Amino acid sequence: MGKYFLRRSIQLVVVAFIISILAFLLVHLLPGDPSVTILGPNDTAQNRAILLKQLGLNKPLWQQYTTWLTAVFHGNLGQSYLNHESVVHILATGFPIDLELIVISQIIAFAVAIPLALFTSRRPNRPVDNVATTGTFGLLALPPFVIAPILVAVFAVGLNWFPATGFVPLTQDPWANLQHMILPSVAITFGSIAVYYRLLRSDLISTLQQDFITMARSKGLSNRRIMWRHAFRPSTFSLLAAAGVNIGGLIAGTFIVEYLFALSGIGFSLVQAVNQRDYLVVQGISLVVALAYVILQFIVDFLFTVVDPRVSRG
Amino acid sequence: MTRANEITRRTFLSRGAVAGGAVVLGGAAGGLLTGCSSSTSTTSTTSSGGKPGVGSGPPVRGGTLTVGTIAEIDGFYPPNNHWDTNGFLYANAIYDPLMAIAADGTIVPYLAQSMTPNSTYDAWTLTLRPNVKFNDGSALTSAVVKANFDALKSSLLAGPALAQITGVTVPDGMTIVYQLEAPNPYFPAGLTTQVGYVVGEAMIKQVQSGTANATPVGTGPFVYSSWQPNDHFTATRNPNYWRSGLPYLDQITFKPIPDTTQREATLRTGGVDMIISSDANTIVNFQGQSGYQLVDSRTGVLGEPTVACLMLNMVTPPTNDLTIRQALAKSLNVTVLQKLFGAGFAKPLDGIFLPGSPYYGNTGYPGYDPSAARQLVAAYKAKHGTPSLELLTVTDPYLAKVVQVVQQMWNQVGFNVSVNEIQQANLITDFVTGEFQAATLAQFGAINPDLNYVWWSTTTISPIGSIGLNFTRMDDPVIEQAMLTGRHTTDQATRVKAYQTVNDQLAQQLPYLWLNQYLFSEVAQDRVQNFDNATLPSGKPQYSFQEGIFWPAQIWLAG
Amino acid sequence: MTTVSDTVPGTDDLVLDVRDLVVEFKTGRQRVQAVSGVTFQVRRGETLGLVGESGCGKSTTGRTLVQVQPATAGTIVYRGEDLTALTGRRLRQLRTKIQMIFQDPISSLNPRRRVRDIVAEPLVIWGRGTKAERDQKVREMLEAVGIDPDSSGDRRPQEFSGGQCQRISIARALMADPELLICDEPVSALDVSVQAQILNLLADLKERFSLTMVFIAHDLAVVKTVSDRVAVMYLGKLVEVAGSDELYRQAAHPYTEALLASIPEPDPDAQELQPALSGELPSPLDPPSGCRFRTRCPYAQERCAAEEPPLREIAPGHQVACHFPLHGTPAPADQAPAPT
Amino acid sequence: MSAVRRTRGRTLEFKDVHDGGGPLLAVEDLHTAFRTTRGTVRAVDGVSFELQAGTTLGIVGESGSGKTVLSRSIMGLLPPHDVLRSGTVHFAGHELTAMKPSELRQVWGAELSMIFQDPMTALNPVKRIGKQITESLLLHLDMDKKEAASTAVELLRSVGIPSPEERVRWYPFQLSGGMRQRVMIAIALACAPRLVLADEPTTGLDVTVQAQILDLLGDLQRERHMAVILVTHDLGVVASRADEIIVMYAGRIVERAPADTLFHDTHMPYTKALMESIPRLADPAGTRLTAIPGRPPDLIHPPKGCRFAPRCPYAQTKCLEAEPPLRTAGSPDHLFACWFPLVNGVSTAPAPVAGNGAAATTLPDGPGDTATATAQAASGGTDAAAPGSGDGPTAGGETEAEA
Amino acid sequence: MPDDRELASTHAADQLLGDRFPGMAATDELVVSRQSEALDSDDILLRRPLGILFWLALAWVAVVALAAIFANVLPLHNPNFQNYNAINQGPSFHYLLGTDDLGRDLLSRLVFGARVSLIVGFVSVAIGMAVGGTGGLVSGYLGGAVDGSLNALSFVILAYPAIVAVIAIVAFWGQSLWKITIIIGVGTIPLLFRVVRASSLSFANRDFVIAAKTMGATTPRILFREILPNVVPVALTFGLITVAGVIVIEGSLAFLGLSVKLPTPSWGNLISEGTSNGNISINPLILLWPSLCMFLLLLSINLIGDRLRQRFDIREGLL
Repeated sequence: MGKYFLRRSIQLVVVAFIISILAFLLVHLLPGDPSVTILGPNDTAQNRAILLKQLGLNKPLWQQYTTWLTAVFHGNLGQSYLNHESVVHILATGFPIDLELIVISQIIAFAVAIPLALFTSRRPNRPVDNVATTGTFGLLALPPFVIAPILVAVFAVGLNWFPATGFVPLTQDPWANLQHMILPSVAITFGSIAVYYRLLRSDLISTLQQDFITMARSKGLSNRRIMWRHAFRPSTFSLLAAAGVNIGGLIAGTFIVEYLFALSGIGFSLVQAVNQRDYLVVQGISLVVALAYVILQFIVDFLFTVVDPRVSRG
Repeated sequence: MTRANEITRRTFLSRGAVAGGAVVLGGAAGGLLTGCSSSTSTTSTTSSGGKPGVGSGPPVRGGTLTVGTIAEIDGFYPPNNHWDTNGFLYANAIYDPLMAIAADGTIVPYLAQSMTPNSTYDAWTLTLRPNVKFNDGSALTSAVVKANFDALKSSLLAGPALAQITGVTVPDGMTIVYQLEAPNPYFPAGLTTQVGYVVGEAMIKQVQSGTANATPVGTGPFVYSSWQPNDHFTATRNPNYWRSGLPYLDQITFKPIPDTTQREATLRTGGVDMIISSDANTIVNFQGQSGYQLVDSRTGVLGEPTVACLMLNMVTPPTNDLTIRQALAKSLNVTVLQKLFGAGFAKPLDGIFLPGSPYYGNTGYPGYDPSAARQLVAAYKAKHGTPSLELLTVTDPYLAKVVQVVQQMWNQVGFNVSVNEIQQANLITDFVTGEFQAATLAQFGAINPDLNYVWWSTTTISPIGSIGLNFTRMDDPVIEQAMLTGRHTTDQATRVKAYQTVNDQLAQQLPYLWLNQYLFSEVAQDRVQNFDNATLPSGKPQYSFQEGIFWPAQIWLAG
Repeated sequence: MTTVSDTVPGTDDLVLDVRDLVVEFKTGRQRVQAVSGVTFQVRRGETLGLVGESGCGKSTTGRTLVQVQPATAGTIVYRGEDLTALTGRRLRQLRTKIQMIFQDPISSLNPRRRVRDIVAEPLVIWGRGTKAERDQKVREMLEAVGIDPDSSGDRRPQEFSGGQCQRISIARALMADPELLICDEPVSALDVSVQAQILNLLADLKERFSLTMVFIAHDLAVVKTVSDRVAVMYLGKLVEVAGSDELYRQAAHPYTEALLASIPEPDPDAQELQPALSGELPSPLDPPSGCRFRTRCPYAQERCAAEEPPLREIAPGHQVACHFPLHGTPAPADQAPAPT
Repeated sequence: MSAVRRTRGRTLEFKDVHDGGGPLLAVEDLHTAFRTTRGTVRAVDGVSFELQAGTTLGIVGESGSGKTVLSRSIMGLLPPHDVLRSGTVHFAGHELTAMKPSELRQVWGAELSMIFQDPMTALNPVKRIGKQITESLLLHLDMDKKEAASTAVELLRSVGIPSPEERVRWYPFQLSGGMRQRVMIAIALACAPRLVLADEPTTGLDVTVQAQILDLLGDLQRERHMAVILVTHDLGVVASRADEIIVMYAGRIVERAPADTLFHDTHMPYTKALMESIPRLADPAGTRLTAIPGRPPDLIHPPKGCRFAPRCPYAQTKCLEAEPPLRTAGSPDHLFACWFPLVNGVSTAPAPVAGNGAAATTLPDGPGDTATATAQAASGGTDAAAPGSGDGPTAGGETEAEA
Repeated sequence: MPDDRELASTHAADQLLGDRFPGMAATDELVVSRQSEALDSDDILLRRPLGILFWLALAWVAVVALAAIFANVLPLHNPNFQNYNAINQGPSFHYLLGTDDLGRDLLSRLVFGARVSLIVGFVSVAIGMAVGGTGGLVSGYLGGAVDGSLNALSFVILAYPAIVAVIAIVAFWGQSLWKITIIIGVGTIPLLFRVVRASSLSFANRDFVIAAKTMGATTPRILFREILPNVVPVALTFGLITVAGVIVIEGSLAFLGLSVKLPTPSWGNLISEGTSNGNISINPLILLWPSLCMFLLLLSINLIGDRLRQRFDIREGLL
């Protein structure tokens, strides 16, 4: 087990290294440079040259890369060229928001998808199942940017149940925090619900046809116990894998929702930074996001071993 | 997120603004200004009775005002940051400018007590208001102002704006003398802008010692409390504010909400008390709505308004051909444009001045004449083939609409127009290097026309591919001459003539095709009192709604 | 059908000569020997049965013979050519001479292809014959295995039962004109009634197409019925090789004896079964020292733990790897008491 | 290890039948059919028999004969829909067929339990084996966790699993096939049931392990005075282990007799054919086996008359037209369904009908045969399991052995 | 003690493990093992008729596709023509679905927009499938170092925030239907690679593949004749669902102004226009129609994909 994790960690480092190159190169290959956005209309040839020198952007790429990487190793991701906010700080304030968005949306998704799947999979292709399946397909067809304005119009402006935009830190006021996060979380949860429900349902249907379920029935166990204790866990592989990919996509992938709900998450910061060629911010966020993805998959892998002991011991 | 790119570039002393098209506001002010016809900002009626933005009843102390803004400020340090509408909103809360604009357009002292020129207008003496303290307890002295100046001067960003100042001396603790390279009767106007805002020495030291985000230290009505970019900025009441009794509010918070629909929704749900908007639809949505007060810039602003226009490249074919530019101008149906984009509110333009401005005059700008345009295109086509051009714009839903309408109008007279949406960062590069044919632009908001000199000057032309601030590469000695005349004279008649010449010449040469005035608005819930009714320390009415910018010290919340 | 245990074959008769075959798998950090030094020969026309419990390495041996599983050491000489040394086209060519029938008849047929195409595949690969000739041969072969080519040719494997799939898979194997057929538990997934059909079919085809076979199974009764000689494998090693009848009459290795004893007889009066083999196959990761069977052998002595018994001939054509065989001469240098 | 039976929340009381006479299990005219898109598959078609406490009944038949469905029907362990069941099953004085699901659950695992064919798939792969054993102990015997845990260890020990204290923490995949089957037996026997239904318990196993497992089952049965129903396709497996044997064909009982009688005085040609298709060690190498040609019939449209007639070497015109009843001749406990039963291994039929016959052992599967095969495939898991609870159509009847 | 067969597959799995990267291996492995388990499971579903919903869905996709293909010959208004005298009109005989805020006919914009959405949807997935699918097919079958590195590469690409890459490429390359299609297509490569690879892997050691080897089949032949036909259903089904996803992604890009060039309509940019300030309150039809069409199309595509999946008996776990 230890060796397994050691090997994984080495792979993690390799992936991180490749990602760091990618993160670095991609922004530097972009047309336009940060001096333009910094100088704005004061852009003159001399000014630009001086500024590039000040920012160290006149050096060869590899040199810039090594400088950056060295700093990264010291925990310094640099700071924004524009507002001088440190990237670490952007991440420190933005990540909790994304994390909360992801956690709440996933809790909602699981809370809806799992019971629904457990319910419908026992009677597949009956009316209730058909309605649920078709309904979740419908959810897939509603992207966040359509959902969000509708949610706000109905639940914020119309019913006044939730605030329309904004964020209150959890530490400051948990209840207000939750109220603020509900609508954006719901806006991104629809796709997740659909995917999770469908995967779990289909896996459950397969699992329920397995001998060990019949075996469990033959022991006299109740249906509820069979569903939760016997059928559920072995049916969660696809769900886990999909959740890994899905959540991975949500890290920094929630920028539309962040934009619409005026949340200062890292997705929005990232998009803004790319548009402004704020290299260090882009590099720093990309790197951390990619690492978060890698770590997430690491966790998913670990969960696989929890869910199915065959994975680690087989 | 492209809409976030409404981050606009308001700039330093003598610069008008550029922006890829979206809003930009010439914050600059110039000296000016007699005769500026417009009074202060305009107002519309509100259902709750009374004048919107003007407090009724006695002021009430206390409370927190939350304002939904269009975008985030990029920082609080004048030498290093670009302040747009939001920037100035934040700055007005925590800093004070040396000079300010009165409702009648005159430039009056604010943090300064007085400012006087020498007889040749090339040296200005500024005396500071006594007993003003920064929120860190330090006193406002001429040394601090000098330190501010030095920081600005050495800044790559702000430095060029101060080029005309050859030296600053501090004869005593409260006096500063500015030496100018040439006479400038309108110099004080510059001190109403970003470079006129004074920050405490502690902050300058912090920045110079390398602290990235120095804590703002100002003399303003509120004290910096917290800032989380893209989330909120909060300032709390400055108990020792030099304007006694002010501010009324305990706290003010700004929340950037980039999406207009969501910003309006947030106002409606009470998430914020007040919003700023540069979308004309906001006026439509809130006009006459009970419970809300609407203030907007429809009836005019001091000086030049920010205008939306199309910029044409004067060097690159086919727009280097005057007949083509004329055809392009004649094919624009301004009435339709007004209807579609000003929400029916914007005024038609025939130049950079609105009617009522002393410089306004009939410029002879070509009107809508599609058949004439068709003839011009046909003539061109006979010689050079179908004129095709690319209309460049920045990614923005509003501008997307504009360019599509323009495209159809141009295509209908025989052009072959394609549109291209690019990002702000790329757009500015294309502008300064002249690599465009036609592009959307929002620019020129300035109190003093002189502020726009760099954009039109023959001295700022560069070849295509190299950086030059004369984007259109318009090489017009008449305009150059007129601009210089306007700059140096103190005679109002000469100025009027000079700027009318510029305006006429622009209508002749057609580097810009005028679309409409940019409309800013502020919408507040009824309980927000007095947000458009600021007075100066002297008691005189202040220019309190400057294209989306307001002064927070005198706002109060009705019980 | 010839019984060759006592004939002295010429070299022409030697179809397959396997020497010291070792096959290893990596599992994590460890290497597992599935086959540890197996040597045997198969002569022309002969059926060699390979029998043993699950995990003894018999299937791995079979797969190595067709080189879908690389050998770690040793040689597999088919008609004078060492397969383990071949690659590329020559290996592909030679492979067609050795065909394999698999345990799971359903998974050995591509579920997405039609029976006709599956069976024709060997010809198509080598571009043999015209389309018409190929079709003709497919018909013949399907008929030969008892599948109606007209009604079945266009169907897909799912539509057939296990027994029929096994027939189709046999037809495919025969299309390549093989000389050697490796049957890897071809009937263990089938009902006894179907098992008999397939075994009979294989016997018929063997004669008709002059095949040589290696027949792998865990059921000694099945193996014995179809084989001329039987090799018994235990934990990666051959423990006994003998003619089929000889093996049944005079099983020399205690393991063989145990295997024989385990087979249920369809007769309620059959002798009360001897205690079946107890315990489990030890882990190949850590095989017992000496004789690998000693941990389960009722006759194990000290010597069995100390010294590994070599495969030696105790009678003509009868080899056994046991220090104390149940029949024949005990191992030389044997001073231990004979088994009881 | 005799567990003390406690009765928490138990609403059913079971008679102690083995003293009071009367059969432990009485199955009467049991029919089970599955509705499929192609039609109704009559997997079990009128089966009646009785079983005495402590005895072993072997049910033998080819894939598709309905033997597995029969065992599940007896238990009532069928999918919730598309199943039609009629007839009655009495078990220890209760009518299982009339029970509500909640009542059935009190019987399942406690009085009546099941051993499945493939221990790999019948054990929950992600639960420790200890948990899988204690589950029914906790449910039925009202033990506390500690007691259940120690009982589980004892159970594992009793089924011959070495160092059971350690193994309770193992997962099924860590065990060999034989060990897994032992675990399954331990689970089935945990609550000391009166009847165990073993469905092909050794089919996926090596012969050596098969012998061990069958011996173990026999020992435990004697020890606990359980009745066992042993379902298999291999007559050899039940020959010396069953007291009575039922031979099924196409959903029906075709012969039923005490084991000795069945083997020594076989009346059904089908039974005989099944016996002869088994390779025997005593036969010399190269002995040709006697195979049954063709395949079992489509249970959606079973043939008229005797269902085995199309494959029977002795079939007469009568066989093809009229269905033979299950009757006795001579000994009253020997039932068979054949118009022309074998007597002393010789058919009483006049002469075989042309076209049938075991003579053509490698009989090509004709076109009609293929259709049958397809139909059989479609009716699918009727044998191995009911639709929806096991194998698919592709696998046909053979899935049972796919382990 | 595992049996020979198990050992062999352990071995195969282990070769994978040797080269595996975090996040990939366990999934694939499980997918593989589960898929084989699933082969004999879904039988009730398998035999179900496709159902009325399937045919309705197919009909809708057909209607959309035909409309898109024949948009030019249909009696429609010019989708880009702005009639300033008919702004924000409701449905009428002349404008069946009404007009937008520039006086353009919503119906014809919808029809021409379908063209873009369908091209982006299907062509980009075709690109992803051609590259990622082929790569996955080969990688899954061959295993070893090639597989290891391709797998790692796909992992890295998935880990990198996609939006940065999209903005970068669009900025670099400009916007047009084909460029957007290619960019999205490239984006789908790692995903399709993984799915096809997992599927390919699950067949790589099947007996019929070994049989083909023993018959002397070359590697390309095995790939295309033996493995490919088995992978196709998975690829097709997942591909269809990806198409649905891509249409949504195009919408998101349009929302960011990163999609096709103006004034070309796509459902994505119609929706984006519909949600802009003013429109949503003044003329909700601009949002309603494309949303409804997209909803129905995605619903249909997903339903079709799902029914096909059931037909071919593919586990959703692969997706």
